[in-house]
Amino acid sequence: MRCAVIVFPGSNCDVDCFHVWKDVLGQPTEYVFHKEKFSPEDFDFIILPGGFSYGDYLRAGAIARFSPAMESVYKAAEKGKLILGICNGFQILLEAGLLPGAMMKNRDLKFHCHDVYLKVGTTDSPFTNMYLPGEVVKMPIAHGEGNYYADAYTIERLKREERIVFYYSDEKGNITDKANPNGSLENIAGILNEERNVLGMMPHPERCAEEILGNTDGKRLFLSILEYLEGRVKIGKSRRS
Amino acid sequence: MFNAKICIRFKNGVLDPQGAAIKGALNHLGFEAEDVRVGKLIEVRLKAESFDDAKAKVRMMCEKLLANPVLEDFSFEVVEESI
Amino acid sequence: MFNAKICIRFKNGVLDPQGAAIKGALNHLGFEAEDVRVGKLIEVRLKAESFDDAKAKVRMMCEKLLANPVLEDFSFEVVEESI
Amino acid sequence: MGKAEEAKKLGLTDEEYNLIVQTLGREPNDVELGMYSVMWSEHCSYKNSKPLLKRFPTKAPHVLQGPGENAGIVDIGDNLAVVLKIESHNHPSAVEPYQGAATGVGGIIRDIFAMGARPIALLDSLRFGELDHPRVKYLLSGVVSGIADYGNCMGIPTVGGETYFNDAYKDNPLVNALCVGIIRHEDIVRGKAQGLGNSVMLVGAATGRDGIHGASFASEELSEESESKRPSVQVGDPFMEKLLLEACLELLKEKWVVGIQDLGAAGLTSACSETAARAGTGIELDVALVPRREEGMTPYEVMLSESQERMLIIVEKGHEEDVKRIFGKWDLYAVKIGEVTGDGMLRVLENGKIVAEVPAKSLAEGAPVIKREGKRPAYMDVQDLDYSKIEIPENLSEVLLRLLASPNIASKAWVYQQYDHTVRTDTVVTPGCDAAVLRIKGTKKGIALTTDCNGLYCYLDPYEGGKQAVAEAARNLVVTGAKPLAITDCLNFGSPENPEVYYQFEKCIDGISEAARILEIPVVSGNVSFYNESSSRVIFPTPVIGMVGLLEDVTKHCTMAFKNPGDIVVLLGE
Ligand SMILES: Nc1ncnc2c1ncn2[C@@H]1O[C@H](COP(=O)(O)OP(=O)(O)O)[C@@H](O)[C@H]1O
Repeated sequence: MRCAVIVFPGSNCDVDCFHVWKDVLGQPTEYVFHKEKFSPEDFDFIILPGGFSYGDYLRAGAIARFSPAMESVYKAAEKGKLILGICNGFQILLEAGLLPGAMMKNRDLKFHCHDVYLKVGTTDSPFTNMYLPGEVVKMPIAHGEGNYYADAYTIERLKREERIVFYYSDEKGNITDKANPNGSLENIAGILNEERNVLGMMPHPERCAEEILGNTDGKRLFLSILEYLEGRVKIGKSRRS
Repeated sequence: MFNAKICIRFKNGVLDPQGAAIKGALNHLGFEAEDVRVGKLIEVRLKAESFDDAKAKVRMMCEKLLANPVLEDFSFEVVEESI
Repeated sequence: MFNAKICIRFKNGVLDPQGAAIKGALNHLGFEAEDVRVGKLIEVRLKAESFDDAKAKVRMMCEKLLANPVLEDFSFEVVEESI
Repeated sequence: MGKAEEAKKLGLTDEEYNLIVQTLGREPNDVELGMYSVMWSEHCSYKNSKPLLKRFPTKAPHVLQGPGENAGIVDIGDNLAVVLKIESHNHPSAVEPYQGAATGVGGIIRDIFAMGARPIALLDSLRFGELDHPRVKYLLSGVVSGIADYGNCMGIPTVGGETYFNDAYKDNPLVNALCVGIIRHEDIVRGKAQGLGNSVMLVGAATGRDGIHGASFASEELSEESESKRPSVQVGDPFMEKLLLEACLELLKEKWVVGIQDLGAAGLTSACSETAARAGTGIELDVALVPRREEGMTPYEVMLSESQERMLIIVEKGHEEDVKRIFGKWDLYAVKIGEVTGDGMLRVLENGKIVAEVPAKSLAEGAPVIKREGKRPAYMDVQDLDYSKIEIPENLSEVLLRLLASPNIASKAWVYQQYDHTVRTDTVVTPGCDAAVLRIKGTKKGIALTTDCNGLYCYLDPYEGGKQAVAEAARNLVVTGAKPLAITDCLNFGSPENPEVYYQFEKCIDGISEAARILEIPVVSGNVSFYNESSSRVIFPTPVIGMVGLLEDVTKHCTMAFKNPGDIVVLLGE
């Protein structure tokens, strides 16, 4: 299944995402430079990788959304192609309006790089169908602005439509303030769009997808995508619209 | 040439972690700060046809790029540069 | 109660990478920005005996904590809160 | 004021000034004097340390590049090599911790990609005063976030380091950063300006008045005056550096690139004179062609500016447009500012008019070496600690808890969790162990990295302390399963003009050399930082050892945690 990894000038997890899809999963993978456009038919799956797209000097992801490649990403999203935004990619999806809400600086104003536990909020998605409902997984985070904010109405909707994909939790799956590394509302670590084909998440599944790195919890996210794209799973039972 | 001074603030109700940290530090130093809010100050020197044109442009800049409407409000002043 | 509006700016000659990045983005969007400088806006609500006392306190806050004298200059306005 | 007087004010001695007059056959003008004063400062010329540094063992079959270039290079097989270098940014960090540390990281990263290598890891070795002083807390948090923001934005994992607190470093913290890169043998480039008529191009950030005389600033002790004398502080722009990195690595794949050099201390003056001196050529450049950030800059200011995130590139004549195309892709400019000449002169023009003309070799390598005599410090003879007289405390559990809580022993997670240490997905052993281990994708191999030094030991006995630093670093690598390959060292000391400090310096070097020779680990690069003192105290002699080792099979690495109940525990050694 053909994957595009979008390269913004300050992307730095582009090579990591490329490596997972290409070398770990053995799928065709291409880089797309932010100045290029592409057609929605060119790829099955698009990754907006982590990094500091434009230095993140104004707000993380704010400038990236105006790039030519993003025009193609909008079109692909509309056509139902899978879009995965990781870390800075999530921030870009928010700024671009492909996902609701906004990111603020972590509440302690510090960058956080460490493993966190995540409770899987829904397995009814192209990205999480290989996880078990309510399962607790471990993934690394590495960000300074992962403090998710949205108004009460949006949060309510995200919950009702089961669009919160990952919650920061403790090892047992309790969603507590202590387990919240950045102050994110409702301990939100990742959310889907209404159509469930766009996922934004702060943790880095591509950094925990190989034995040698000591953790493979992230690999199942990519395997889920492959399962879905190859037509082995259907999703949509959570859709109430 | 025009000079715009743009202030970008968090909306009411949005928690401002930087403001809270500064308030704590100020009070620790013995100042009696009741409330601290941190925002951005963006100063832009720009070309425009007229004063009204400059104001319209600055408003567009804020709406399109400088402020995030989910979180932030903006206000600005524009002055014409004396030659 | 007094309200202070404090502007903190980089000194002249100090590189402002944020400003440069924003200028690039604005021009890319078709605005003709000649120069962009980014600073901080800090709004403090504080107790003070008098208007002069409030001004003196705000100056001290800036010097001791809010501005980094190696890189930044500050300016501020204080108004008394109408009750 | 006479020229000789002015030279003195800029930090040149009478002897040095006379040598300049003799070399030029005339009095230098202001621009030339400024250029000499920075290039002949301790920071750029190593005039106090050069003869002693020759004592290090630097050769081994696997050394592809020893000291003298931007960074050292060692072969790791599979046609791959590891590039490494450590550098200090102590004085800038003492004045402005955030930007000082950030620009230190930026500088060391440029040294690595100036060799053509992809930077893959950073380490930081930090020393501060005790944490009960508010200023120390301010320095610590500023330094750590400066390193974090720069390295994180660059996408280079900071995988290890040291953090140590002692009041010896209260006024003068140490901020050393080490960068490691990886490169294929055929891609190695060097900082040489070869080929008459080839173009000299400047790329990256525009030039401002930042850090003029920064190199001289680093070559003086810190004083009350430092605050006011300090050069305008350099602000780091990691996003610019990320663009520069990608553009340079793309450029360096081309055959027509002749040389590349980063602009660090002493800016254009140093980059031009060093690249010309290494190749035995000259460079003629016009400062009017240098893109500026500020108006009204003089040739003096342009030549001495230490604006960050700039590189000098030498390409075959006729390829200027190709360079522009590659940099344009990354929205960076590239301008031709001059060309390589055959007369050995660094000739600076302003709109075609000569404003400075000096032999490049004399600038880059001509500073007279200073021979100094060390004197064994008196304190070394009054050490009379008798272990038998130390009473054994009653409540040992309490003592243990107190020890564990002391900042020097306690976990450094507060520091390294602010650093992205897992980006690039190569970090097999993350911070918290004895050494970091990285896999090398596409091979079975891995490398292990560490920095070590115990300043107190070096103070008590500089020779033994130097030996110990090498031994500790080697042990930290070996316990992960790696074979030590090479050393990069950062020698942080007080003023070499103080005979006791000079003694410490000489003995530390001898100790390091002895251990390196016995363990067969060559020194391939390094940095000297003198004048780390204030009016009230001199730092402990602190020769930080950065070391890289090789694991033939990275899956066989070892970590320090106990694994299973019932496993046997053995204590090795005497
Ligand atoms: N400034 C720092 N940056 C990154 N990692 C650090 C830093 N300081 C300490 N560490 C990491 O913390 C761990 C413990 O450090 P340290 O206490 O110096 O180890 P030890 O004394 O056991 O060699 C190591 O893995 C080290 O790399």
